[in-house]
Order: sequence, then C-alpha cells, then structure tokens
Amino acid sequence: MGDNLLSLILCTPLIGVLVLLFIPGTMKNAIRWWANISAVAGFLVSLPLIMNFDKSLDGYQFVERINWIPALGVQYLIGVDGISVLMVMLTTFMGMLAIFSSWDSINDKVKEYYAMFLLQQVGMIGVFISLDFMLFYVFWELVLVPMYFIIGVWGGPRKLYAAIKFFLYTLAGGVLMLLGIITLYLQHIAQTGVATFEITQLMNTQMPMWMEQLVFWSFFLGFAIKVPMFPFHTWLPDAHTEAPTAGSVILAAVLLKMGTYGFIRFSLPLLPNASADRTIVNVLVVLSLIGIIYGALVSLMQQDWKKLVAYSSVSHLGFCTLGIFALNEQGIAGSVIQQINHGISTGMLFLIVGVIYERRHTREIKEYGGLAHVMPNYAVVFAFAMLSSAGLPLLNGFIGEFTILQAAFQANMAWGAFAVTGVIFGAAYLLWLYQRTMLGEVTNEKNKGLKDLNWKEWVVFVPLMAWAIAIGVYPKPYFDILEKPVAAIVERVNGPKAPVNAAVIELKKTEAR
Amino acid sequence: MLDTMFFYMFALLAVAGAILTITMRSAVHCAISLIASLAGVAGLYLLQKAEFLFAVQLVLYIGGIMVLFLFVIMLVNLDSAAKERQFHRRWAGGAVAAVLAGASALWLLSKGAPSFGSPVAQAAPSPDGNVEQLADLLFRQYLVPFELASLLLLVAIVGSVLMAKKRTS
Amino acid sequence: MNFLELIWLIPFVPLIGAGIMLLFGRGMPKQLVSLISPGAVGISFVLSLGAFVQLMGLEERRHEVVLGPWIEFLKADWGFLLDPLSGVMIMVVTGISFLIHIYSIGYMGHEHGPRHGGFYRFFGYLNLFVFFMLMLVLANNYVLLFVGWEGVGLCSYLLIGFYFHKKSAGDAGKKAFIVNRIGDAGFILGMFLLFKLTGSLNFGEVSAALTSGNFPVEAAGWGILSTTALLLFVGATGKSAQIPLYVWLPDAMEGPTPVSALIHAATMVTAGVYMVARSNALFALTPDASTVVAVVGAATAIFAASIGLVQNDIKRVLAYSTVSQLGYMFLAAGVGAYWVAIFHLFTHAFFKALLFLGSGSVIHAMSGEQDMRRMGGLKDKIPITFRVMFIGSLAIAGIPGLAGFFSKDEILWQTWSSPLGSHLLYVVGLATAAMTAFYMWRLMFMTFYGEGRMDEKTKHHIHESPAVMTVPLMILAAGSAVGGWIGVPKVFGENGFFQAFEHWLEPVFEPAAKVMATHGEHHPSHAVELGLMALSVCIAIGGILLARHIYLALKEDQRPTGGALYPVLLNKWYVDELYDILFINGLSKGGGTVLAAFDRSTIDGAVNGTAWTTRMVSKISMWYDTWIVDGLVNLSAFFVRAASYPMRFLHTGWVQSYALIFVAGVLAIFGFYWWGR
Amino acid sequence: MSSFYTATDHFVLLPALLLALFACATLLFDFWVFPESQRRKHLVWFVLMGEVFASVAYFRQHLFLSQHGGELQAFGGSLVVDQFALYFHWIFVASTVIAVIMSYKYFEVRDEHHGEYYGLILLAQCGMYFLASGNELVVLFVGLETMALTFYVLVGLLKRDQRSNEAALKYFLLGALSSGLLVYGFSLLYGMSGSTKLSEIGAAVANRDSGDTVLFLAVATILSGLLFKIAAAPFHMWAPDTYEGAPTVVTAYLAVASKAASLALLLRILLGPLASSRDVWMPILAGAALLSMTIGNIAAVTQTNTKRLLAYSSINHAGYILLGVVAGNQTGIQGVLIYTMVYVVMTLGAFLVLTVLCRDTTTGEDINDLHGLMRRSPAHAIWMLIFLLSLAGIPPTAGFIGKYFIFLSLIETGHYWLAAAAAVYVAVAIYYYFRIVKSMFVDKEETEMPALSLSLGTRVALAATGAMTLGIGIYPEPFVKFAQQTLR
Amino acid sequence: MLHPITINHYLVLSVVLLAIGVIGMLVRRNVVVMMMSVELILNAVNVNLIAFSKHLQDLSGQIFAIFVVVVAVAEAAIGLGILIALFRNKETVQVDEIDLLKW
Repeated sequence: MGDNLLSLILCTPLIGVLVLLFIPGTMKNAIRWWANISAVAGFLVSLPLIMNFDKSLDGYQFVERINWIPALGVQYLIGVDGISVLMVMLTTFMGMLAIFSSWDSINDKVKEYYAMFLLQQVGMIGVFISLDFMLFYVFWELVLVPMYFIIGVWGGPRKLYAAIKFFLYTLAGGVLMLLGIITLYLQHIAQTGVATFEITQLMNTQMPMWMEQLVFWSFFLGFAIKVPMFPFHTWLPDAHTEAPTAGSVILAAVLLKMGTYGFIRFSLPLLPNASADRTIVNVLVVLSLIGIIYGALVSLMQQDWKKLVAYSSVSHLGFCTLGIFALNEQGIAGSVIQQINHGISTGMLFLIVGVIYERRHTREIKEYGGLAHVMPNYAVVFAFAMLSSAGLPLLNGFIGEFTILQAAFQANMAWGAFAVTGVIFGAAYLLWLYQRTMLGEVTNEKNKGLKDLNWKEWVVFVPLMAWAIAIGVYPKPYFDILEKPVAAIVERVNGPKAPVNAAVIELKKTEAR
Repeated sequence: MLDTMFFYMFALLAVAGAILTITMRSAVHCAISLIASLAGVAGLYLLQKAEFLFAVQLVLYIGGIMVLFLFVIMLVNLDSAAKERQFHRRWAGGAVAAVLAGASALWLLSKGAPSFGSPVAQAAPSPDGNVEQLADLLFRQYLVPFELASLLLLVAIVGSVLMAKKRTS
Repeated sequence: MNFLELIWLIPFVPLIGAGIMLLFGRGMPKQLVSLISPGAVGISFVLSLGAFVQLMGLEERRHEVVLGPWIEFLKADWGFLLDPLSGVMIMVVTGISFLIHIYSIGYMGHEHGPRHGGFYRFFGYLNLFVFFMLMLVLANNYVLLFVGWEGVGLCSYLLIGFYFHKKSAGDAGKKAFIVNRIGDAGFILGMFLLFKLTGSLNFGEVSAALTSGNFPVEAAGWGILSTTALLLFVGATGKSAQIPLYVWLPDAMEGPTPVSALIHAATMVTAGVYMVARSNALFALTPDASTVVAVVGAATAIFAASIGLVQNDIKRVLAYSTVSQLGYMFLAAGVGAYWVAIFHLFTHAFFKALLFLGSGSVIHAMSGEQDMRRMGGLKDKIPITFRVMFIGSLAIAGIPGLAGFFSKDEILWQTWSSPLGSHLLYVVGLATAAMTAFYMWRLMFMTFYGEGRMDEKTKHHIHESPAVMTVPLMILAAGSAVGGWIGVPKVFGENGFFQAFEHWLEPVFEPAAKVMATHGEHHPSHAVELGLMALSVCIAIGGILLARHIYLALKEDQRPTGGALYPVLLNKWYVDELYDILFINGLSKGGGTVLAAFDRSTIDGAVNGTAWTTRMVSKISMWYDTWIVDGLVNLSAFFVRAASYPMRFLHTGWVQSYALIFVAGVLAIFGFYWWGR
Repeated sequence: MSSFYTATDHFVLLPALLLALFACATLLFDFWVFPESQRRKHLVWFVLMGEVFASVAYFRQHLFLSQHGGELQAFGGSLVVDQFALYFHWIFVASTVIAVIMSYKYFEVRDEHHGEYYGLILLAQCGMYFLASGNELVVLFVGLETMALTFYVLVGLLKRDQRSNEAALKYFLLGALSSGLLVYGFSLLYGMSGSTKLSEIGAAVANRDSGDTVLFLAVATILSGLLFKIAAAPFHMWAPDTYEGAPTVVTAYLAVASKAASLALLLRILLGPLASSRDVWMPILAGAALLSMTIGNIAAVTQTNTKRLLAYSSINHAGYILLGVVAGNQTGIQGVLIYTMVYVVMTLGAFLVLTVLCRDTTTGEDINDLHGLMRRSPAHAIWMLIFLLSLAGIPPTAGFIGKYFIFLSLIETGHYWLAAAAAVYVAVAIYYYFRIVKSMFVDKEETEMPALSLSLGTRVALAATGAMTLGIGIYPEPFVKFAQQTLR
Repeated sequence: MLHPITINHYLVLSVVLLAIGVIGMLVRRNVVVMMMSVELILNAVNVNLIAFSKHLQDLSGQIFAIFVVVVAVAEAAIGLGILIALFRNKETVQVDEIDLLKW
C-alpha cells in the first residue's frame, strides 16, 4: 500500500463512483450513504500521506512512475512535495465536508450528483499530484465537466449561463495553456532530443527570453482564468452564485487553487527568467492588487449574499497571487497557506449561505436581518467565519494575509501599502453583510420561525472552525512543510544568491543587522 | 491552314453552342444547342487525331446523353417551366464571378503557356488511326480504371433506376 | 510559586473563562456566571500581582517567557514579556477589569440582552476582551501585540453591538471596527518597515537594533524611521481615537456602560499610548514624528474638550473627555515624556473608569435616561454615587492632591520644558485643562444639583445602586484620590516613594532617554514650574466656578448661548457633516444622475462619509464589473452569436448562391495569387 | 507490362474485388434470394460478411507489408498498397460496418426499404478503395466519381421526403461543379507532365518553379475540388443542407467515410506530386482551415437542428485536419491521420445516438428532441456526452489526442497564430456542443416520450464507438504507434 | 490571320467553355440546363486533354478523356434520376424554388 499510496488516494473516489453506478437511482439514502463513505474513505486514505511525509527531504515523495504514452513522452508520474501534500489534504477534507453537506439539500438526481462530485474529486487530486505536465493537463480539463454539471443541473435560476460561462472561460484558458506546454515540450526535444512532459526534466530547457515570455503568458491565461485574476474573474461570481452550496464550497475551496497551484508548480519553476522579468512581475502584481481592492469594493455593493462572498474570493485570491509574485519565500509560503485559509473561510461562508438558502430559498440580503435573534448559533458560526475571512489574528486568515503582506512589502513597499487597504475593505464588506443579515430587529415575518443549526450542519462547521483556529495559533507545521519546496522555487527564480529586494533601504551608515 | 480554318469553325460552333445552351429559354432549345456545341468539340477531336474519341463523342454523348436529356425534358417539362424566366434575378453576380474566374484562369494560362514548351515531334500518323494503340493502352495500363468504370456505370444504372422508379408499395 | 514563569497564564485564564461562557454559558444560572467570569479575572489579577511583586525583586526587572514558535520568520513567538511597563499595564488592566466585572454583575443583572441570557454573553465577551488586552500588553513582539490589538477591536465591536437589535448599536460597532482597521493598516505597514529595518519584530531585538548606533537620529527632515514611526502612530490614532480617526469613540457609547468604562476609557483606548511608549526607541530617534504625535495629541485634546463643553448626553461628555485625555497622553509621549504618558494613563484609568461607572449608576437610577437636561438634583437621592463622582470630577479637573492633578500637571510641565515641547502646546494644554474642568463640572451641576427635571415616573424610580456596584465605585474613588502620589513632581523634593513611578519605568524608556540626552539637558527654574502649576490650578478652579455660575446660578434662559460657536460645538465641529458634504453631497451635486440611483435608505445606513466614498467607488466598480469587464465577455459572446446568424443565413437554401460562393472561393484563391506575389 | 494480371495485381485488388462482388450479390439477392420478410436482416448480415472477407484481404496485405515493408504496386503503378492506404481502408471498413448496423433500425423506423442501399454502400466503399489506393489520375478520378455518385443516390434515398430529394439535388449539382473543376486541374497536371501517374507528375512538377502560373491554376482548381469534398470553407456550402436532408445514417456515413476518403485523396496528391509546390498550396489550405473553423464554429452557435449542427461541426473538424496538412511535417501528417480516425469514431458515435432517437413520433433532428434524454435513457445521454466532449477535444477523450497532434505540429512548425486561433475555437465549439448536453441533461421534455429500446447491433456499435472514443483518449499509445508506423 | 493553331488556342477554348459552363451553373434556373452546363464543363476538360495528348504525342490523354465522358454519362444519368425523383414530389425544375433546406 505504501508504494501506491497516491494512486490509492486518486482511485478511492473513482471506485466510489463505479460502485455508485450500480446502486439503483431510487435508493437515495443508500446512494447518500455510499457517497459519504467514499468521501470519508478518500479522506482517511489521504491521512497516511501527511503522516508519512518527510518534510526534511528535498524533491518529491511517494513518486509513482508508469509509462503511459511513450510515443508522446507522457507518463503517469505522480508525487508530492510540501505544497501539493497540503493541497491534497485540503481537497480530500473539503470534499468530504462538501459531500456531507449535500445530504439534505440535494434531492433530485442524487446519484448523478454524487457521481459528479466524486469524479471531480479525482480530477482535483490528480491536478495536485501530477508531475507530468500532460497528465496534469488531462486532470485539469477533467475537472471542468463535473463542475459544469454540478452548476448546470443542480444550480440556481441562471445556472446554465453560469455553467457554460465557467466552462468556456476556463477551457479557453486551458487550451491556450496547452499551446504553451507544447512549446516548452518541443523546445525540450530540440535541446535534448528527449520527448517528455516530466516537469523536472522540462526545467532543464533553455529558451530565448521572448519565447519564455510567450509561454509564460500562455500559462498565465490558463492559470489566471482559473484563479481568477482581475480581468478574468467574471465567471466566478456567476458560477458561485448559481452553483449548489457544496459546489460553491468545492469551487472556492479547491478548484480555484488549481490556478494558484499552477503558478507555483509550473510557471515559476519552469519559466524562471520570465517569472522574474520586471514587466511580467509588475503586470501580475498590479493585477493582483487590482483584484484585491476591486474585489473588495465590488463585494461592498452586492445585494446578493452569495455573490458578495464570491467577489470576496476575488479579493482573497488577489492576495494569493500577490504572494506568489512577491517572489520570495514568505510570499509563496504565505500564498499556499492563504489558499488553504481561503478554502476554510470562504468554504464556511458558502456553507453558511447554503444553510440559510435551504431554509428560505433566497439569497437577497435585504430579505434578512436580525437572524441572530432566531438563529443564535448560526450567528456565532457566521461571525467566526467572517472573522476568519477578515484575517483576525489567531485565526487562519491572519497568518496567510499577514505573511503575504509582509512578503509583498519586502519586495516592494508600494505593493504592501496598496495591499493593506484590502484588509480594511475586507472588514468593511463582511461586517456590513453581518450587520445587514444578522443584526437589528427581525423585520421579515418569514424569518421568525427559522430553525437554528441542526447536527448535520454542526458536523460540517466544527472541523472547519477547529482547523481555522489550529492554523491561526500554530502555523509552524505549515511553514515547515513548505520550507523546502518553496526555497527551491525561489532559488530557481531568483538564482542561488540572496534575493535582491526592489527597494533597498538606503541608510547612511552600515546596514541594519 | 486548313487545320486553322477548321479549328476556328469548330471552336466557333462549340462556343456559340455553349452560349446558346445557357441562354436559350426553352430547355429543348438548350439541349439542341448543346448538341451543336458537343459536335463542335467532336470536330476538334478529329482535328487532334482523336478519332476514337470523336466517335465516342458522337455516339455516346450526342446519341446517348442528349437523348436522355431530351427524354427527361419531355418527362418533366411543363409548359409553365418554359414560360418562366430563364435566369434568376441575381444572375449578374454569378455571371460576373464566373467571368472573372475565367479571365483569371486565362491570364494564368497565358502567363504560363510557354511552360508547355514546343510540341513533341509528330510521329508519322498511322493510316488506320490510333484506335489500336488506344485499346492497348486502355486494356493494359488503364485496366483498373476501365474496370472501375464498370462499377461506376453500375452505380449509375442502379442509382438512376432507384431514383427514377415509382414507389411500388 | 514562581509567578514570573506563569505570566502566560494571566491572559489565558480569562480566555478559559470566555470559552466557558460562550460555549456553555447559556445554560448556566446567573450566579454561576457571576462567579466564573469575574473569578477568572480575579485569578488573573492575583497572578499579575504575584508576578509584579516578583518582578520588583529581579535585578534586571525584565522577564520573558516563550511558549513556542508562532510565525517564525518574523521572529514572532508565543512570547510574553513582563517588564515595568507591561507590569503597570497588567496591573491596571486586571485591576480595573476585575472591578468592572464586579460592577457589571449588578449593572447587567437588571438588563437583559435582546434575547434571554445576554448576561452570559456579555461576560463572555468581557472575558475575551481581557484576554486580548492582556495579550496586547504582555506580548514580547509586535505581531503578538497586534493579535491583542485586533482582538480588543473585535471585542469592542462585539460589545458596542451588544444590543444588536438596535441599528445604531450595530452601526456604531461596525464604524469602530472599520475605523480601527484603517489605523491597523498603517500599523501593519509600520511593522513591516520596522522588520525591514531591524530584521525582527521582537521588542527587545528591535529596541537593541535601534539603539545600536546604526540608525542616526533623523533630526533633519524625514527618513525611513520617521515614516515607520508615523505609520505606527497611525495605528495608534485609530485605536486611541485621535484626530482624524477619533470619530468612532463617541458612537461607541452605544454599548453598555461598563463596557464604556472598561474598554472605551480605561484600557483598550490606551493601547495606542502603550504602543507608542513601547516603541519609544523609535520615536526618540525621530523628533519630527514625535512632534507630529504631540501636535496631534494636543489638537485632539482641545478639539474633543471643546465638543465636550456642550454635549447633553452624559456618556458622550465622558466620551469626548476620554478622547481629550488621550490627547494629553499623546502630547506627553510626543514631547518625549513617556513615563508621564503612562502615568496619566494610569491615573486616568482610575478616574475615568470611576466617572463612567458613576454615570452608569446614574443612568441606572434614571431608568436608562442619558440626557442631562432631564436630570438634576440627584445629589441626595443617590448619595454614594454622587460622592464618588464628586471625587472623580475633582480628580479629572486637576485639583491638587488628587490623582489627575499630578499626572496632568506633569504633562503640562513637560510640554513647557522638554526639548521637544513648545510653549504653544503648553497653552493648548492649559486651555484644555480649563475646558475639562468646565465640562466636568457642568456635568456634575446638571446632574446632581438644582431641580430635578425628570418626569414623575422616573423620579419615582430613582434609587441608589446595590453594593455590588457601589463598592467598586468606592475602590476606584480611592484610587483616583491617592493614585497620583507615586508621581509627585520633583519640585516638591525627591523621595523614592513619591517618584516611584518614574523610577520604576526608567529601564523601559532608557533607549529614549539616551537619545533625549543628546538634546542636552536644560533645567528651567523651580519658580517657573511652581508658577505654572499655580496657574493651572487657578484655571481649573476657574473652570469649575464658571460652570457653577452658568449651570447653577443662572436660570436656563439666562445662560450665555455661546453665540455662533454653540451650534458648531454641539454639532461636533460638523466633522461628520463635513465628511458628508465632502464625499456625498459634493458628488451628488456634481454627478446627480449617478447619485439618483442611490437608494435613500441606504444613504441613511451609511455610517459616515468615508464609508460612503468607498461605497460610491465600489458601486462604480460594480457597475464597471457588470458592464465593462463582464460586459466585454458577454459582448464577445454576443458577437459570436450575432455573427452566427449571417453565417447561417449564407445558407439561403438556394443552391446557386452556394455555387456562387464556391466560385468566389476559387476567385479568392486566384486573388491570393496576386496578393501573395 | 509483360503480364496482364499478375499475382501481385490480384493480391492488391482483392479487397476491391470482394467488395464489388458482394455489392453485386447484394443487389441481386435483394430481388429474389432472400425472403421478403427477413430480407433486410439477411442483407445486413451479408454485407457484414463482405466486410469480413475484405478485412481478411486487407489483413493479409497488412501482414505482407509489415513483413516486407515498403509498398506494393500493382497494374503498372496504377494501384498502390502502402500503410497509408491501409490505414484508410481500415477506417472505411469500420465506418461501413457501423453505418450498416445503424441503418437496419433506421430504415425500419422510416418505413423505407431499399435493398439497393446495401449494395450502394459497398460500391461506395469500392470507390473509396480506389481513392486511397489509386496512384494515378484516372483511377483517382473515376474512383472519386464512383463514390460521389453513390452518395448522391444515397442522400436522395428517402424518395418520398422532399428534403431528401432536395439534398440529393443540391449535393449533386455542386458536386458536379466541383468535380468538373477538379478534373480540369487534373487535365492541367497531365498537360504539364504528359503522364497520369502521380510519380511522373511529381517529377514534372518538381521541375517547375513555385511561381509557375499554370501550376498554380492546377493547384487552385484541384484544391477547390478537394476542399469541396472534405467540406472545408468556402467550399462547404453543400454540407449543412445535405446533412440535414439526407437520411441520418447516410449523413453519418457521408460525414465520415466520404470525408476520410477525400482526405486520403487530398493527401495523396498534395504530399505526392504536389509536394514540391508546398509554398503554393500551404497558404491556401491555411486560409481554408481558418475559414472552416470560423464558419463551422460560429455558424453552429445558434443552430437548432442537430444534424445541421453536426454538419457545421464537421466543417470545423475539416479545418483542424487541414491545419495538420498546413504544418505538413511528420507530426502534422500523423496528426491528420489520428485526427481522421478519431473524427470518424466520434462522429459515427454521435450520429448513432441521433439515429436511435429517430422514432415514429420524432425525427430526432431538432435539439429539443433530446430534451430529458438523461432521464429517458441515461446510457445514451452519457455516450452522447462522451462523443460531444470528444468532438470538442476535452481530455481524456479521443478528440483531445487529435487536437493535441494538430497543436503540436503547428507549434513545431512555428505557426503560433494558427495554433492560438485553433485553441480559441475549441472554446467556441464547446458552447454549441454543450447546448446539446444542456438539452439532454438539464431540460425537461415537454411531452412524455417513450424510453428507448435498442437493437443488439446498435448497442454493439454504440459500445464500440464509445469504447474507441474513450480508449484512444485514455490509452492512445497503440493508435499513435499505428499512425506513426503508417507514415514510416 | 491564319497562323498555325497551337496548344494555346485549345487551352483558351477550353477555358472559355469552362467559363460558359460555370456561368450556366450560376445563372440558369432550370435544373436540366444546369446539368447541361456540367456537360459543358466536362467537355472543356476534354478539349484540354485532347489538346495535350496531341501536343505531347501521348495517348493517355485520350484515355483520360474517354473516362471523363463515361463519368459525364454516369453523372447525367444519376442527376436526371434525382431530378425526376424530386420532380415527382415538388413539381418544379426551377432551382430557386427548391429551398426547403436552409439556415
């Protein structure tokens, strides 16, 4: 088992799907049970991964290699480093919770729903463990289809628009990225004569700067749309708003991370020169900053609860990309941690919207108000999620945001200064949302009889809250596990010498110690 | 010289027939013009020492196809069809495009005409024509297309019967 | 028992209390809540006391406990630092908190939250607050300090919005949180810059680096240090309600009165002062930044005091008073007299807590009435409250012998005499002192003297508060009375005990002192000092008398109206309105059409102009997002769809048009030939 | 030319002979051998038997070639069997088999019986045989016409249906025009070289400089004829109308087999005799490819008739295939071959599902007819989804592998902009393919429609195409190897 | 005037016939006449082939021409068959009235 652990993690949901197909569609509860069992199993089998992961080692662990399409140089090559191991854990964990949270909310086409969800798990895990670029790409695209259905079949009123927009947007990015991958691959062949998509090998490719930049932009399109970065973000609010709760959760918690993960795993190490290019870094940072501020501003104005949370994702992911393109160790590590944080906090926020949506079937903020009176526990959980999202110290959001801010500041003070405003706005839109929905008198008669959280909902929220606190109070394990891979990436981008900061403080005497 | 005269005569016949084919109002007249045109081309075949083809042209085309055409015209021809406009409303566009295409082709040919070089020295024409040689070629080198042509004709027979026959049930 | 090693328990005991309250408190009887929650703070107080005493016995008077790593690369550990400064702070925090917890048992016992059981929630929040406040003062690095810093902001938010069914309470809480966040943004940047400069955010290491001599004093012009200092100060202005970020504090009075006393008077708002004092090594190196601090402090002091002159809400008077007094503290810090700032913080904690709790007692007696115009003549009906308030008012007015006198007078003297100070600032400080005396006694006269102006029903209900409330009042009154004697001006002779406060804090402010020493000592004469002292006493008494004259002697219609100034002051210098005009009306007149779209009701919901600018921008952003960014996407989709029709309609069904296109295709190929060559 | 009909000749021609034989036999048996009631069933089995025989013959050729390598020439070089030809032969066999299986049920539903149909399909395959194996202009031309004429008839097979008549007529008229131009180009080729053999023409063409106008005229006319056959823009106009009007099974067969055969011809000519004038035809093909993708994708966006939609999709795929020819290197041609195979499989699959939908009550042609398919018949819906994903080129389906090779070759040869355009059109394509998906999975049917029952043959065919579509996508190694070996 | 006839004359004639045929395809409404135009086109090809055959002294051109004739015959047969089938249903041979299939 130890040798094939990753394959096992990858296959568990797949086996789940296959068995699911043989359960008659009318046995809804049996389907639910089985889907949940598969998801829990998926999480359980991923536990040995983090337990046996040796963070003191460089490079990849649990590597499995099978020649898949030798004619093209494509291998089934999977393995994890510190970054991906966190992502895999996030995926299995959030997937488990998301699946559990759908128990009551999905009553139509239950079998298909769970099948899609589990299939999506496979795709996402695959994305995070692939060490072969083509394998990665296959999983990358594989994720699209289940998500399309999750949004398009079980979604809200404008689900089809949202679903196809999501699909088209990300697919277009993905295909253009494929062109970049191919260019890289061909360059590698031209130089070494070896046809391979293995990323560690592709790293040896030397390319002229213009070509490297071209490839970078092509990767950029793929990843930035997925993240999504500022001008490519408009699919996100629609997709989030229309998706069923669990879909939104998994979309926010895991799917978007594929983009940032792509930047970290591929753009930076494979194209170090382009990634360090001033113009490119500036463009990306500026887009991130715009995303941070713009996402927050737009959030402020939303009348739709879920859309607000969706736009806040744009803002949060702006932090993630900012961290990446600060191009220093704290930035990337912070970015990864922030990605997890965003998964937890925004996941919670979506679950919270889902709880109320299920009771009232509307997401209009003005329909609510004073919910704290009728649903006190709900209000507490919401407050917790809100604070976690707003980056309150001792909760998870703070660690990521603060680290990223520091890293950005380290790279360029102006970046840090602009990014900090996102922290203010972040508090503003969330508090305002909280006030409009939770506080005040209960104005709407329909809200008077609402039930507070039931045990199933608690079961989902409690682990998330615990995790949020755990990261906030003791983030060291995360930093530790990220240390080696992040250092390797930074060294690759910035060269072996200490990073040269853009703004070196000029002191009259010797430099500060 | 005679060749030249004949050429122009046949060519004129062919072209005039062709023009009439596409301009005459009645389909029957068109068919007759086409016969003239085909006859002109047949004459050209003769000029070019393609006697066998000349014969084929006369027998097969004029004797065969044109009868078929006329037959069909008779079959489907309504008097009303003859009274209709023979050109559709936007005929000018089509004509201009085709003329342009033809002119371009001519221009291209005229530019490249020298590339065909001078004619290969003529062997002494055999008195009984070249049918024999032709047959030899056809049944040896072109055996495959010959056999294939039979399939083609089979398709044509089956197809036209299938299409044209009335549904029995 | 080694209390020094247990200092980390000081914050965590209240945290446990908070946890118990918030998780299990709902089912608990009130008695149990009243036992656990104040008890937890009591334990903290005992631990603090023990640690404080043991600290006195230490050679170096500094003890650090590191529990473990937190954010390693910033050198931010779970580290706790007990030194004289934090020692004073934990004593103040735990002490005052304990008293206020006790008081609250009585105060909140009568009040129910919006839903049954608000009692436990209140104590949960209060405990949580104490936890964060203690984290703030005990942290050994800036990041952990920031934890407390944000945490107290959160608790402030929660407690201001405690009556969350009231919209105004929710608004006020949100305003507080967001305004604080603006300050925090500056603070965060300040921290980053500091880290960049010194490579650490540990107090000790930062301080050591700054005093290592590698950093010259930025006497002339602005440098990186000044920027850093100012950024930190921006954070302080947010938390400590200084211009321009003071706007949240008066609104914060929406919260229950004990909260106002604890958070918005005695402890949390002083965090900014604490932080500036903690960063004294930095501020000392940046005289210009220090001057900014002093000027802002002085300006806030007089500005807030002037508003306080005319407020009619008893708690609002105290709120503006708090802002004003905090201005004093910054004035002191700005002129380099850090210990005085902390000293005033210390004394202020007593008398302002006292005054707030007293006012709470008054409000309690008045069945919730807060408007002083409907009070009067309460002197005899609630005698204990009256007496303790009397002491507090004297103290804050600066009557010699009481706590306020020593600290305030020391500030004024330092302002006059410090190399960083100036006589102009002194004058401002003096004027503020006069106003302080006036408004405090205006409050006293309007509340306790003269005729009762309340309606009959209320009058009937007036009663003295229970002992659980009055006892803490009395303890605080005692503190207000004698608390100043450990910081007697040196002009009265130097004696270990009477200057204990200054000496105690000396090691902490050593870095600043070192730098200040380079400015050169100059010793103004004792005569001047005594003269100024007399002046300020006279001024204070003058203020009291004036208030007595106007509010006791004169009838209502005879009172001077204050002319044109009165409405200005009453409307708080129109600052909120100014924000409105600047950011809303100006724009609305300029771009009426855009604003026409605005929903009037949401405008009402706007807490202030800044929020409105933001909202305006965000509305534009959203518009932009919907119509431009997304619009482009939809537009291209639309174009594809639109282009689809002509392409489909090429297929007219008419075969000759197809043939024509075919020929056109051939022509196009020919065309390519000409074009291509 | 010593012997008249050698063993080699026989060996090479055998599959065509068998096919012709079975075709004639089918035509005859239709009249009197098989009992009326079971005639259709017997005919299907008989045709399949013919395919088996042909396959055996092909297989023997295949074995021979893999043992001896190179190619087999017959009839003085008129016919040639090489791996390239065999590759296409296999495609023809496969598509014919599936088309025949599809037809059984379809014609029953449409209440049309034409025994000739089966004969004609075999005759069409015969024509295709000569297209793929012909090495000489006359063979190619007559082969092409054999195939084309058969299709004209097949398209018009539903004689009572005006739309079918009309489709046949339109296809015929335009087809005649295009083959006229094509053969005009052939005549010029002949004029330039004095021979009808491709190898000799190649030699003559190579002697001309690339600016030669006659050569250009020949290329232009030949290309317009060939592009017409593979339905590439701007010579695509016939396709939507013909696809729509023709019986669905014929549409399927036309879309795959005719296109594949014409492609074989196109490759034979462009990579054979015209290889040296690459500079002339490459830009034309690039333009046609771009135009095809544009028109195919964009016009399909608002199309509501599924057959028309698939017609546009096939125009689009023609564009992609041409891009591989534009790239023109080893990878590109390999891409063309793989793409063609993939295209055949997935298009047949998609049409299979449409055929199944064709019932008394519904033609299955409108996109609304697919409403609620997921509920009515999940298996079909899922198979259709897989085919559509493949058509769009989403991994891990076969379509992706095809597109991948096209992209690969384009980038390899530096055609970045073409690659980018091709990539962007993938997204556009998804839009309309997913309108079908939406219709199947999301929309509810307005009227209750009966659940679908399937004949065994359809099941097998569906499973086969589906398995191929997924199989090539998930484990493309053998197919890629196959294509590579073809080009060696 | 009477200069010797070269291959070029034939080529020109061929193009002219071809063009006329194409024009006929494009402008005539009667399907039967359109089919005649197809015959014209194929004849143009034959003129070409024969001319080349003569010019090059190579008989295969003639063979090719024969096959073209055969194809023309077959095409005409099929085309006319289709036309008859259509005519049975539609009662028209005017091509612009045949537009059921569009868009």
